[in-house]
Amino acid sequence: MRTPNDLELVHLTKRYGTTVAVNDINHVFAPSTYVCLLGPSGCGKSTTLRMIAGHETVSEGGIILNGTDISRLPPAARGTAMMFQSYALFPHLTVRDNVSFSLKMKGVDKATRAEKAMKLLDLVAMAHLAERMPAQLSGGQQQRVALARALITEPRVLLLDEPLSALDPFLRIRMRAELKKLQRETGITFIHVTHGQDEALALADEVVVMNNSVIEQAGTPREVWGSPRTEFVARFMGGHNVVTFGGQRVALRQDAVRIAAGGQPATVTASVTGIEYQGDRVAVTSRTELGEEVVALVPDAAFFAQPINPGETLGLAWDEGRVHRLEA
Amino acid sequence: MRTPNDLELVHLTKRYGTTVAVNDINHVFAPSTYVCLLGPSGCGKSTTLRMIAGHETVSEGGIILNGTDISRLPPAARGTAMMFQSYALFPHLTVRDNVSFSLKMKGVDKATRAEKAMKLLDLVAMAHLAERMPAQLSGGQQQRVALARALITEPRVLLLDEPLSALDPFLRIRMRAELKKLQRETGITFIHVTHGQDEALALADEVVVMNNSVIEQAGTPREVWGSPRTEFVARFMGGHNVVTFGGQRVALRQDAVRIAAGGQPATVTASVTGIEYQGDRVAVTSRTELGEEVVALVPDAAFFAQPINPGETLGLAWDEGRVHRLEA
Amino acid sequence: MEPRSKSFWWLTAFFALFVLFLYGPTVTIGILSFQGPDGGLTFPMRGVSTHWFHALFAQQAVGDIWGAWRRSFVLGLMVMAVTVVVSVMAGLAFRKHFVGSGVLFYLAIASLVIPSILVSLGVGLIFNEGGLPIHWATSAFGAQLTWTLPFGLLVMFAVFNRFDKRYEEAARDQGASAWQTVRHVILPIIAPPVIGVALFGFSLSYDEFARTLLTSGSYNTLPLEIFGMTTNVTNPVIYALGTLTTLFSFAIIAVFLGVVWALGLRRRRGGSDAGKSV
Amino acid sequence: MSESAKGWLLASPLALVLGAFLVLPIGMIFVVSFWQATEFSIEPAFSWENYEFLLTSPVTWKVFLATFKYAFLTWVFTLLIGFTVAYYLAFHIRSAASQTALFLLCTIPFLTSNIIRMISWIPFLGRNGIANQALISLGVIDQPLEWLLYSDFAVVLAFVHINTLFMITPIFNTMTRIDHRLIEAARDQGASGWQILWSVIVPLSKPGIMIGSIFVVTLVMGDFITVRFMSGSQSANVGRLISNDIGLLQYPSASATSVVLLITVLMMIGIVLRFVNIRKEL
Amino acid sequence: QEIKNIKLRQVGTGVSNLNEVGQKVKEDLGFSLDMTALDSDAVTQRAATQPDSYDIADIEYWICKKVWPTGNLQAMDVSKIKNYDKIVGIFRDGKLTPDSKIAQGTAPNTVGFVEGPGSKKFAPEQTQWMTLVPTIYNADTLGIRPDLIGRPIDSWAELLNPEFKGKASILDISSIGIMDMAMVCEAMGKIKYGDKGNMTRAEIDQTIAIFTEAKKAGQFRAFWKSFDESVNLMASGEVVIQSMWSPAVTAVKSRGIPCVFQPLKEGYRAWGGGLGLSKSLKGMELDAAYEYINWYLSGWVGAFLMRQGYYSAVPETSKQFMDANEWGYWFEGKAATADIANPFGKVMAKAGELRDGGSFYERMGHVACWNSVMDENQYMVRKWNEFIAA
Ligand SMILES: Nc1ncnc2c1ncn2[C@@H]1O[C@H](COP(=O)(O)OP(=O)(O)OP(=O)(O)O)[C@@H](O)[C@H]1O
Ligand SMILES: Nc1ncnc2c1ncn2[C@@H]1O[C@H](COP(=O)(O)OP(=O)(O)OP(=O)(O)O)[C@@H](O)[C@H]1O
Ligand SMILES: [Mg+2]
Ligand SMILES: [Mg+2]
Repeated sequence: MRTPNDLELVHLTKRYGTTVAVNDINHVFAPSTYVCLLGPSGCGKSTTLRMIAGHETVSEGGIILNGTDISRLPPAARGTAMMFQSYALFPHLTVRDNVSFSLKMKGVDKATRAEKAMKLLDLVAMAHLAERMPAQLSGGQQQRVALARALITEPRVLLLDEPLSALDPFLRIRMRAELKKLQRETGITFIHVTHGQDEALALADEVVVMNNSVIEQAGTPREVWGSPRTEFVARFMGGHNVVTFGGQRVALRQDAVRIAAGGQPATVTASVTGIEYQGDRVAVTSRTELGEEVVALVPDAAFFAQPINPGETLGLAWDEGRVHRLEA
Repeated sequence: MRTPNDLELVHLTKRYGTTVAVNDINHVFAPSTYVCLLGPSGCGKSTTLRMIAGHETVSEGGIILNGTDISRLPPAARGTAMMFQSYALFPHLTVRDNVSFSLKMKGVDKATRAEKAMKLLDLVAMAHLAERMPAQLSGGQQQRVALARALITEPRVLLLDEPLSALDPFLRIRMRAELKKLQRETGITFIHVTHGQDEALALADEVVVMNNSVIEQAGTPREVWGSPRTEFVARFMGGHNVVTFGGQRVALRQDAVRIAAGGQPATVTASVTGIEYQGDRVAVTSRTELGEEVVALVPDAAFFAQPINPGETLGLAWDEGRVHRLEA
Repeated sequence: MEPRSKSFWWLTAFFALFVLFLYGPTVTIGILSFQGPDGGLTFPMRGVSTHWFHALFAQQAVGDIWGAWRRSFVLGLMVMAVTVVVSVMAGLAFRKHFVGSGVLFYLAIASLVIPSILVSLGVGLIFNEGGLPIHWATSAFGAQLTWTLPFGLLVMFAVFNRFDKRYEEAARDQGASAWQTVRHVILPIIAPPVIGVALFGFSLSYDEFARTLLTSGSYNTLPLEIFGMTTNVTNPVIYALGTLTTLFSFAIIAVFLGVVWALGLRRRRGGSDAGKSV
Repeated sequence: MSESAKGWLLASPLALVLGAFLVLPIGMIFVVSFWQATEFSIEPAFSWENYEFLLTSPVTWKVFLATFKYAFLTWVFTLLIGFTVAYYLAFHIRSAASQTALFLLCTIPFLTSNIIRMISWIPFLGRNGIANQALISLGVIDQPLEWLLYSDFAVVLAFVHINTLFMITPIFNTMTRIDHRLIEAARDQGASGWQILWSVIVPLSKPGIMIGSIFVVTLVMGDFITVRFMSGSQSANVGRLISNDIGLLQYPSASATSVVLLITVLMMIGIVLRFVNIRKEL
Repeated sequence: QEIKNIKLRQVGTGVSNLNEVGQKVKEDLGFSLDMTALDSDAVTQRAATQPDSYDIADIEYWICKKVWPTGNLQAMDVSKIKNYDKIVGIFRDGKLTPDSKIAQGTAPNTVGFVEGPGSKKFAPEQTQWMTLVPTIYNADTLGIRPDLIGRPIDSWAELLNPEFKGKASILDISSIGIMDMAMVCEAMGKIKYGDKGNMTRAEIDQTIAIFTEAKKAGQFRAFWKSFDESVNLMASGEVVIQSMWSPAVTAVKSRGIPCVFQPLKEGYRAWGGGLGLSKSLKGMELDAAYEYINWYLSGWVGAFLMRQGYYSAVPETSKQFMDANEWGYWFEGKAATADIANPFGKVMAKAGELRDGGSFYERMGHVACWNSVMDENQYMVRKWNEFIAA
């Protein structure tokens, strides 16, 4: 479904000298969605985002927003706004002045500026700290100010480059809930770069997995996690074993692998190489006769009822129906 | 069980001016264990570790290793070695020279030095890059060099301060497996500071949870995760709901909460406030009539068979036996 | 507080000795500037008085200290202003990796290392051969810039090597024009080192002797004047001048620290709970 | 406008100043160095005479040797002192505020006129100066030490006094950028204080040392006034040779000496620059 | 344009570029005179290379020999100089008295005149066109610290007497220093010069060799280049015998330190300074400059300078500005009848004291040579550099 308000990347390419950072990617982002851009380090996520924002020139291709090619416009004219890793709040300005910065640049008068900034600070629940300097804020507070600053330009698309990476895991989980809530309230498209797959699954309406400068797979979290197109996606998204089955590479969910107790029929036999406790489950890693590693996720109660130790041999079983064929 | 080779902290305290970073902690670390020191930011993990290593003076108390108080010895005389966050490899030395640094300091001759360094580099599978400079290595490779450098001093205790925090999640999981393997092979006690609870659960033989400068709970991962002593531990370790039940604060595993379909009896009714996809499971967050948030972890198949949307009201049920009483 | 190691005390002693060594002449000057009216440039003191400070403000037998001081002061301000503006501009320029930036950079380094008397000689020769009037505000000004600019540039390199580019990107993202980015973001953030460059530029100019020697034209700058004064009976007036200069420097540095402190205060205003979680 | 054009636009004032007041004058010196001078005037001509004389005169060699001697001695002392002071400030002073304050304390004497400071050494070091009197009254010596003033000692002392700051600043700058965890890592690895200094801090301070050395060496090589004042005119360095020539209106010969000096200095700096990327290390 | 708006710029060393003179000019003549004091090298450079940076150059005659051929100065019309006829003979025909011999070196009369306004060549005789108008001159000799030496000194040869090892000094201005050296070598009987003021290469070599040997043996404490240095060397006791300028001796004495400007049997080394006009001077400024020069010779400045121990080019006029005691002490070599004060009010001599060296004629009549620029100047400079570097 195409709407006039969507963001489209057309044959978008970025080269640095001879290295290709982004290689001819095409994608349409639907409006008002929360998109997570996911992939290993160096795959071109930041470069893509920065091209959309206008902080990196486009080597080839175009970026269409609302029907016009914005790829040659200055950042502020694009209808996008960016939230930077570690936020890049201006250290010499108060929270309020940071937020009202773009209005000041436009020449808006002081009273209007202050009023509008306070409205946005209210939105992110930071109005009470409007007079603080950024250095006096905690990581989470800084993030909210950065958000308010990005939103004051009334962008159609908000671009976030690893906004949570500087936070500790506890805080990270709380802040991502706030991001999601804000996206829903404002109805703006968020494009959020991360390399945490749990983060992407939890947040996104659409997950875009990049690898080696191209988009490997895009879709809803459930599509991408549930039906990985390639071995890379299956491994990268986690929770899957990739094994050869009938001469074919297939993905097999780790929670679909059962340990065949006693006389139960086993699909393969394998020797246990590692046990990893995960709280409510235990990951049992074992090596099959083919030399492939297979992880079985076992509920903790079941595991501790019949503990397994590394070195033991056991039978693994799964339903044929749970095997998912991968593209070569 | 006390053995001569264990490490014991006795009334260990550290003050910076008026702030108490570590407050009178007592703990015995059994030899040859993998210990994870876990806790929120600022709780005193690094300070504890650095006091053991000898990089921070002890304000009060002692550190006993192998029967002697090492708390006044210089770092190198303690029988400990430290692996630093972001590794602190000497940027002007090759990988080999980094690893053999301590031998050089001792005046060991060149040939012996090189030989020993190569043996350790072999151990961490880095021998082929012995001539590289640290800046030419990836994060994971740097970590291995740092490990080899720490191990060459043949420490009894290896101290690691957030060794994995600089790595991306993909690499982090691989490197933690290597750490664990190495610990098992060398039989050295590892004390590993982290603030990722999944990391701690996966790696540790013993988890020590700190909060507000004291040890909140210590034990095997299963003990700590399965029987959190306090509300803090329950929340911090994740996977638990903390609710009031019969006038008591209790912990309730998220995977023990069932959604009561149709006519099934429900323990409480609640309205759904959030849905978070996690791949093989979906976390359904809802608010009970008491205003408490309860998360239910539902297998994906079950969830998508009967999807739930935010705002709906549903019944939640659990077995009485799964409720875990918390200390006040 | 951590206990101090033994080496700390040794080094403290060394540092104290070094400071003593540094200030030795300054202190000698300070003491001798209070010579009695009959005293000379050397010990012993012949009485104690503020005679020479009064004499400093009266007319000298030779030369015109205050005229020279005014010129040096104006020249110092000119050099300071141009050094700040040009080196900030150049600092910004060098981040753009323009063609020939390497050549320009090494030229600046060369400018720094070329013995100053050569610059003096060369500039003097050029102005002579070109028939241009030699004047402290033209030739001496230019000659001094060849020394202060590379200095300013090096400081700017140090500053911009540590400058987070994301501030600029954020500003551009917020709709700031190139000039607005410089004016509202870059300059305020780099203000303290820029003030440092200004101070440094001023004092390098104020005290520059060799580069001014052949380029100052009809009228002397202060260092030349002092040197000229030594061609006649010199008296502790020049020590009085030295003492005042030192006090003047102290005052400037105090003002500088005050400004930096005030900036810091503004940033700290309102108390802090940084580090605490949300 | 392209990035390069913008760059040039921003750099143009610098380029203009350097072009007008550095390149042209040095070019002029180069040209004049081939001219001929009579007692009274400079005459455009082309002649190797100036160089021929310069390169064959024993004075030249002696004076260059003396110049190198001063440069070397000053370099050694400023390096030792500068490194120690920078090390003290960077590693033994804990708060950044005290570091800045102590550093500024070192810069203040630098702001008093060099000439005045130099004059004031005389009452300090002279035969009847403070130093001698103090030593005599302490009973350390019974005859005043003559070599305190008007000697190589005095020259080097004054050079060290004037130039140490130029060594401290860059070394201090690099040292503050050394990650303190490296020091801890070294200590953890059993390095003693000296070993840490020698195996970690010194190598990592190298860029600062190089930059400081460039400053000090070039300042000393180009000086002409300190040597005259402090040696009581009894020693000469290249700068004095040039300034004498200038004083006697022998511009071509002064220019030729200048060209040789310039080439020497640039060669030395060129060698240093091969080992350190100043632009990156600042 | 009014005369009071005129501003003349004068460069010179601190010796004669005195602010009081400028002030008095303003009072007497109504226009301004800006004085810039420089060291002697810088003055030479200014005069020779930057004619636009000054209107009047206050330089010495030997410097004139180098500066004049650059064409930066304009010759002065003698007919416009009122007191020309009263100028001491030294600066006209070279003879102090009709029967005196002209001393060796760059005697002022040899570079005092040119053939015509544009000429760059010096005339051997008096002409209508003067290069410099003489203002100030003196006969220099060795200064000594009688208290530290404790015996009479009567010869230039004493400068190299090993008795004063490490306590002697000479000037580090080659044109002057070489003359001092020559006086010494001659007095020691080591060298017989054809003309000290115009040595041959061999003579230069010999002279420098003798002094280099002495230098290596540690005879010299230091060399001095500025007035001030010579005063400090002497006053602080670093040096007990050195070639010196008369006012410097006075300056030492005024600090209460005994110091004598010692007349020597071989005679004095003399120097003279004068005012030259920049070639760019013309119109009213030029007229003002002539007015200034005439004023200069009219007595007030002469008296002012004489009170510091120099001599005036026109003593007759200066006499009118001095009292009998001063005139007697400074010019006639008589014992002071009352305290003698310098222009700045400082007592220079008590009643009864005599000026070192006696009367004007005794001193200026015993000039053995003048500061000079030789034909072999370039060679000499190179040898001088060798000497310094040795
Ligand atoms: N300015 C640049 N010059 C040259 N190459 C660059 C530049 N910026 C990025 N690259 C290269 O382009 C590729 C993509 O970089 P990019 O920053 O987009 O990766 P990323 O996916 O954001 O990685 P990360 O997760 O580490 O942030 C990398 O190989 C990188 O080395
Ligand atoms: N040098 C110091 N001076 C003063 N306070 C300090 C110092 N180092 C640490 N602290 C304080 O001591 C407490 C504990 O710090 P520590 O570094 O041990 O925490 P941590 O548990 O390692 O936290 P993180 O997870 O953020 O690394 C904190 O409140 C911190 O602010
Ligand atoms: Mg990135
Ligand atoms: Mg920590």
